[in-house]
Amino acid sequence: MTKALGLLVALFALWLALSGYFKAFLLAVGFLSCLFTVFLARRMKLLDDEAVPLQLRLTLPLYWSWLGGEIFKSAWAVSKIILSRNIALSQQLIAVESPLKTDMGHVIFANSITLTPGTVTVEAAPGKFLVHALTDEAAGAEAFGEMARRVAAVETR
Amino acid sequence: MEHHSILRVVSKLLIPPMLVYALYVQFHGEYSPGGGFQAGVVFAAAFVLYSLVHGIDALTRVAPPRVLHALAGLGVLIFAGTGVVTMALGDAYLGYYALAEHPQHAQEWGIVVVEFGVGMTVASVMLSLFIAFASHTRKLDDKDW
Amino acid sequence: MSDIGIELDYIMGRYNYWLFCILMMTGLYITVSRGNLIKKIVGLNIFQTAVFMLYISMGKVIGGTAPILTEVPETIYSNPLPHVLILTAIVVGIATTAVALALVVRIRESYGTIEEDEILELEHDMDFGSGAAQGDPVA
Amino acid sequence: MTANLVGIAIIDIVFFTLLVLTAIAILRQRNLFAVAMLSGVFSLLSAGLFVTLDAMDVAFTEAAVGAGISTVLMLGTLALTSRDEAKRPRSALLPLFVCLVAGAALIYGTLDMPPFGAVDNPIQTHVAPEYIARTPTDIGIPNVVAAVLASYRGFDTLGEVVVVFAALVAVLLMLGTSGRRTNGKNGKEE
Amino acid sequence: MMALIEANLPALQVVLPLIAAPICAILGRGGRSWAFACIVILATFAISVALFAQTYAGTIISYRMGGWEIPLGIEYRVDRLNAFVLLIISGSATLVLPYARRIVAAEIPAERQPLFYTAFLLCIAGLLGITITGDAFNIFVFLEISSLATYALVASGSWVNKRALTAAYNYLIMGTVGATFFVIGVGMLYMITGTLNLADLAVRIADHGDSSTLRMGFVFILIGIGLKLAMFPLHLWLPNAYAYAPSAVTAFLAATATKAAVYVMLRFMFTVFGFDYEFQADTLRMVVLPLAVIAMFAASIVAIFQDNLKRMLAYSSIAQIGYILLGLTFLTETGLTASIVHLFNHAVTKAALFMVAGCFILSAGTCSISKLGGIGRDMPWTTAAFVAGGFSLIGLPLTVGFISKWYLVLAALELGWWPVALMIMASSLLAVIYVWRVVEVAYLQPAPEGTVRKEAPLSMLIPTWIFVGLSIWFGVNAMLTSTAAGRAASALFDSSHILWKE
Amino acid sequence: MNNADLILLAIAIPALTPFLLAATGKWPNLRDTVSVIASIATFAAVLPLLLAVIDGARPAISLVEVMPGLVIGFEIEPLGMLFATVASGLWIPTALYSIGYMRGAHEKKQTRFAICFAIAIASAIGIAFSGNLFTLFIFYEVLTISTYPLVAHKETPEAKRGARTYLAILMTTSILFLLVALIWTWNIAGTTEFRAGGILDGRLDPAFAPFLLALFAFGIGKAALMPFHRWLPAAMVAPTPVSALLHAVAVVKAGVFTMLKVGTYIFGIGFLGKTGASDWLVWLAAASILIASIVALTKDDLKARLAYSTVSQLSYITLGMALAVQMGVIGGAMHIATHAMGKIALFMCAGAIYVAAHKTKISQLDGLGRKMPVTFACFTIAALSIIGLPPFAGAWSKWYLMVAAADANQLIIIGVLMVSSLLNVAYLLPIPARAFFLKPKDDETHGDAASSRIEETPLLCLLPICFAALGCIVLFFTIGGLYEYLLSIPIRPESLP
Amino acid sequence: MYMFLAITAALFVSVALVLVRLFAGPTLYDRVLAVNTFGTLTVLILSALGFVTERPDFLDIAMLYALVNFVGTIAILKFFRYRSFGRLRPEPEER
Amino acid sequence: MDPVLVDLARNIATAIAFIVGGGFILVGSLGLIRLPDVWSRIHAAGIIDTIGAELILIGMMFQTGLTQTTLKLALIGLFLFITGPTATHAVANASFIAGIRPDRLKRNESEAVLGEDTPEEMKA
Repeated sequence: MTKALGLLVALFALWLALSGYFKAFLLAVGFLSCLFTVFLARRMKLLDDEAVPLQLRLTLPLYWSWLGGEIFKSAWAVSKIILSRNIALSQQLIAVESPLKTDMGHVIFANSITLTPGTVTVEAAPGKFLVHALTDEAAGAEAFGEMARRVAAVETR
Repeated sequence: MEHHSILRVVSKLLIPPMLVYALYVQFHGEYSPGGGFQAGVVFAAAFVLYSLVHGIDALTRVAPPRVLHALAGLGVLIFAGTGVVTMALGDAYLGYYALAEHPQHAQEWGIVVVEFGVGMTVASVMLSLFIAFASHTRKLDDKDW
Repeated sequence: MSDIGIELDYIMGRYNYWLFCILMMTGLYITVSRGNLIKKIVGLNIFQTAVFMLYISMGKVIGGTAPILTEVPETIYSNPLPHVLILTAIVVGIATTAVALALVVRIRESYGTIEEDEILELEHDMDFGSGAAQGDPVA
Repeated sequence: MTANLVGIAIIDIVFFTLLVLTAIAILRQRNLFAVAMLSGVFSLLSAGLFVTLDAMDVAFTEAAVGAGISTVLMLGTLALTSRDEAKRPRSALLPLFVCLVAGAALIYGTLDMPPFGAVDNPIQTHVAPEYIARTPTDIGIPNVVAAVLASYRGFDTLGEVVVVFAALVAVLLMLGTSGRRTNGKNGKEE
Repeated sequence: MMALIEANLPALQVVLPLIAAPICAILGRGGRSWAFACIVILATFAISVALFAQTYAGTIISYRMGGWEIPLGIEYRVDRLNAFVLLIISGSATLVLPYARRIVAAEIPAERQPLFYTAFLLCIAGLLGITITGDAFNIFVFLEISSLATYALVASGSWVNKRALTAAYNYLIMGTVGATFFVIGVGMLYMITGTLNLADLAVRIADHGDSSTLRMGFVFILIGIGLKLAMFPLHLWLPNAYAYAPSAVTAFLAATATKAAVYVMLRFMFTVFGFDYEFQADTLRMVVLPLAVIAMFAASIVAIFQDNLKRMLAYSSIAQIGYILLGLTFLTETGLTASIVHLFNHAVTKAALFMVAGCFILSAGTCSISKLGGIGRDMPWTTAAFVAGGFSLIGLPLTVGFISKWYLVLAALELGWWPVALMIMASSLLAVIYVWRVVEVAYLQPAPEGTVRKEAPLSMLIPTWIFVGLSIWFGVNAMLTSTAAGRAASALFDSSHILWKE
Repeated sequence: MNNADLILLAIAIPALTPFLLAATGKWPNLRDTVSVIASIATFAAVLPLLLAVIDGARPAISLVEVMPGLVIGFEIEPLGMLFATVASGLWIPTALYSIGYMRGAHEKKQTRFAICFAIAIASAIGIAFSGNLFTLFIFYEVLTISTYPLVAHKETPEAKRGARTYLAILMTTSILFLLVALIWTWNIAGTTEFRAGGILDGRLDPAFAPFLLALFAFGIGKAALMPFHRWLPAAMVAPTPVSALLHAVAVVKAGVFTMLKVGTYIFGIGFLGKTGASDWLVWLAAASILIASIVALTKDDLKARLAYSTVSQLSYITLGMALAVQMGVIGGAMHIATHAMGKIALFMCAGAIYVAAHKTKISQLDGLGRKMPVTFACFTIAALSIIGLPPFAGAWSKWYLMVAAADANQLIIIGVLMVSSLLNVAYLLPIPARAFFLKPKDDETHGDAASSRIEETPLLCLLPICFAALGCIVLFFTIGGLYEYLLSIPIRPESLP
Repeated sequence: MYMFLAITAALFVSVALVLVRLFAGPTLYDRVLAVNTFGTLTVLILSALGFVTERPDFLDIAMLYALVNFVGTIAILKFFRYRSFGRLRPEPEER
Repeated sequence: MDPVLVDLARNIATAIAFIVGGGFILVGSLGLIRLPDVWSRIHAAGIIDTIGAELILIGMMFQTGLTQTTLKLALIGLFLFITGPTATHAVANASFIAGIRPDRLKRNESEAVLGEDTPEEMKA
């Protein structure tokens, strides 16, 4: 129920953001639409921690800003490779342990890895990721450790 | 792809906003680009995403084909029926002015209802098409023929 | 000098249509020349899209804007009618595509191929090969 | 005015060039998956072109159709068919000729066309301005396209919906309502 | 209530089957949806009759969709010409549908039958829409409704013969190309006039005068519609589509689909462009006329060599379309009358013949001419219907075919084009050959070993014989049809002349 | 019952008989009775009309207006009445004869045969009574189609081929030329009614008259004008009563009758004479007469020889019309009757020979005359009548035709007619001569056993033969009345009532 | 304004390069990658055009595209993996 | 604050975002051309999808200030942020499963992740 309510509120906020009209009719329709969507979400069995991540801490934006910095750095690194005269790659597929407890955490972690250019999550298995890295530098183990820690700080269980 | 946690989570996150977005497009057709058809397509796309991640059987549980077919027909009937109603009220076919006292409201009402019919039909048709194609598995192989 | 100006005006007034002609021809060419049934459909889509572009081009007013009314007075709007027509046409196009694809699925099931040449060969065999007459059922 | 024209022209031409390149790529590409993807790209590019030509609703639709439905449907078909186009022995001269004739006819037709984008074209002076002028008073909504679509020419739209419905009927008639397969040779399901 | 209905007849004409279609789909079982469709079609036919009666005297009904003024909104415009065509379409549907029950039950799986009837209703609605509308783009929309439904209907012959699929596919590709050409043409007209309403277009085109855009607009519309109506070199889709579609569908399509397309062509040529449009006149005489003549001969000759009865009749249809087009190219009132009257006559005749083919398929399991030996004895009534229809195809007196030929030759002679007149006759002699092949086999050849054939059921025989009866009745007493056609032609003729002559 | 109703009755009786025949098809005797009664009833309906027409009445009735101005209607004038009388009168012997023949030859599908036969008669009478060219055309086509099954009756490949040729030529000519001519006439004159003095005078540009006439002359394929005569020999595959029907009763007579009608009432003799539009036709007909006769000489098959004889004789009638003088019309009309009498007898004889002896070749007939004396006697009479020797009917019609040729100043034509008579002698007389005077050949495989069983024709066949032969003689002596009657054929517009 | 034009131009150049990859292949996955990237770029172009023409309504289209493109990409990939959208059943090997 | 100054600041911010973002996008697409195989190209695409796109969107946001448009831009950014990596991952995953391997792989620990009970079809 909380999930449903939470989703409803979030969706209605989305509606307002999209709409920008505050006519009675549109608000009513918007509310109904959101209700309908929640109904459908229930039918689809979507109402769980994953679809409605109420459990995440509010430190998420902080994490994102950190991540933004990381992305910038690694993007810069990859750009240098692209622009270098001889492209020198040392591609590798490495296994990365994921210390996280929830699927949501896993996903945030995995996506963060992908988001940072130079590394891509290739396959997800319980507790582990297979990551493709472009260079040795990107494959450095400490980078992942730092990231995992920060993701863990966001997720709760 | 059930086991595929990343996709599953992302799709779950994405589907409700997509649906709301579709409905937004549906009901703001008068104010911004969009309308029934586009909304229907996006709406269907959300379901398609669901089916891609959770499998077609899950989709048919949520949206049984029979219901979809009925809804597709219903959408047409809503549109065409609006015309019949205005006709019965003494205006021409699809002459919305008969729907309300205030002419502009009447038109707006008419458009909303009609677009709703369009959206309903398009969404359910697109989804039915997807289901029809996806669940029509191969019958015979080359050598068997 | 002025001659060239007129020429340029003339070309500027039409280049859009000519581009559309080229695109249309490409689409039509794919449709008629390719033997793959799916590719024909893709060609048809290109062909149709090119026609949509013709319509949309003719609706455009230079200096105009999309026909969604704004508060700004004296705005020039592009012509909404072609847009409406093409909306309908797009929908018709996708409906046709869907039907065509469904047909291709069935053809593949029945013939085992979606290449026009192979199908023609099979049909030729049906007509003259097995001694079955043309009017007979061949499920 | 002229600068604007040139600006639009440049964007136009860029889009068109890309479109033509895509079309040629489709023509030459034998892998059908690639063709499906390219056709998605094609619709997307055309959506971009529509945007530059002020047709937002159309761009919206084209994007939704091209990226969403048509790709998915095409892939759904490919699932059941072969992946590659066979090489064709037949000569392509006749189709080429047909296309060239059609193209020549079209280009001949464009020679007397009203210039692109001019304000005083017949279509800008006859019916369309009335739509724009009357929509606020007649219908009272800002999106003139929606007004024309659903009210002035609402019957066309009804037709459009019926077309969609007809497509459903057609597909179901061919592929079956429930995905159950008709069996074997006679296909009678009694 | 009655007044309300009467005021909205033009809208109802199309909307009724349109609304009925989804309901029919939802109804479920084959029998129920069939009965429903029958009722709807009957009502549609009644509306057509009412419209015909209203316009027979010369009134033009103009119905404004949505109540909008004419160039803004979509207009439905019923005059003598399209009232006549409406009558043909809904009348054929009314007769084909009862006929369809048995053969559809035999040819199409039970679970798909409701969809089949839905597609049928959609097809009818589309054809009626094409005919009744007074808006160029609306024509396209309804053209596509009917086409999509038709593709599905043709493809549903695949349970009998899988070639229906490729036939439908080819039809689809060519039909869509045609429709798109049509859209290009309409776009060009729109471009130089700014309107889509046919009547308004006519006025503004006359104002506009000739230009290369107008010319190409005409050419593209001609080719686009030409594809739909199987004008000679563009006919390639037709034979297979007709041959492998379910028999009821073939009968219906042969009677109506090309007719509606011809109507559109007439409308564009004579209402929109006008008789006095020189480029059109030249094109018709230089290009269409030879093509029509070639069609008459080539298609008939090909028909002679067909073994599949339905395919043979399909080729004959192409030839008959040649007659219709030929009538147009005369650009005289008599020529137009010939075309219009042949619209009706060919519809009646071909429907009957295809229905006979359906009866053969149901009873004998084949429509290969070579396997129909002696069927005249086993199925006397059906075969007799074929013979009567065949006479009409040949154009023997006391059948409708004769009336058409009469007007056509008369029109040709009026212009002094006696070679054309002779060619018309010569091509109908080819019809003698292909019709007689069947007659000879049916009556003078022994039945193949071990065949068991019984007369077709009454539900199929009666509609067939109604068509045959019509083709005889209107052959003996053609006052109604020829007057109606003549009036329609003169209406077109008169309206067309006013505009360009100023 | 007034005359107009009688017209309908005269057509309706044979037209409705098929239903009765179909219903009684299971009982051959009953069926054949029906067909005989119908033939008598038809004649009975025609006779009062004949009397009325002789009295100067011109009964008319119009049925339906097919298209504005285009009516299916009937009007009787002397020429048509003559043809109707011949057709319905000869139906009686033919009906009798066909019963005998069909049973004797053990033909199958006799019901179909009888049905088609009745329809053919109905259409022949329809042609005769037609009030306008359009109506005539309708019945003309009905006649073509109804006789097709008769020609193809045997259903052998040969029969089918013959029937195909028959149909092809008749259809081709009628649709390709006659119908065009009909529509052209309608276009020029605004009517297709038969009117005394013609309807084209003053409306048709004389320069076009020969072309229109050509369309008619070749369009009326049933008149077997060369080069469209091939159908007649081809149709010889049919059973003999059919041949009788074709050659004597209905088909070819319908053709030449139409020819006369067109000449008299559409063009008008005056118009033809004035413009000389028919000059070419005279020569064509003359050539047709001679060539067909010569071809006949070369034929060994009895029926084929008779067929070519018919081709030649028909051209007499065409010639009569083409001469464009009143006497020509009279001679032609008279020749319809006289030739019908003679030819029916000849064919019946041929059929009788086939039924009795299974012989079809002239060279096989040696000595047969002694076994079948009556048959061959009748054959001789009929042959003489065809040749045109008195006291047989054929003499008169040839005489009037020669008079006509003289009237038209076509002296060469007189010569042609004489030569033709000589040729007639050459191809007809040897037949009875061989039968009576030559000894039967012994080299036949079946030997005497087969030929010894040959005896005289069955009575049902023999009676009609005798009747027809008698007719040839009777007609010779009553020709005055016929001449008087034919004088009443209106030639000039003034004679309009 | 000029900034937007400039960025549009840059985006176009980028699109052109991406299309080169799309046309060139060589593997299907290269193409999918290119299509996906192309989608992202289109979203940006649409947004930028919205600014150029001063109609922020364009953002709706961009958003639609952002969403739908994802569905398309996933569809393609799912498809490559299972060779059908249907029930998850391994496909008999292709010729 | 002085509106002119605010505008200037905005413009500068936008310009910087555009220049950097545009630069990344160009580099990324160049990488898409230059890099040798799918695996390396994925990273180039990653540049475009993430930093390039987001920066450009942020640059646009600077221009609009706090309006509904900004919200929409932010939403677009969010969607891209979520879908971009997922799609990239999906591509990588798919090509991995399809058996495409990078050229000259330095280290391959895929067995360690997939384990022994991997279904047969998923092994390359």
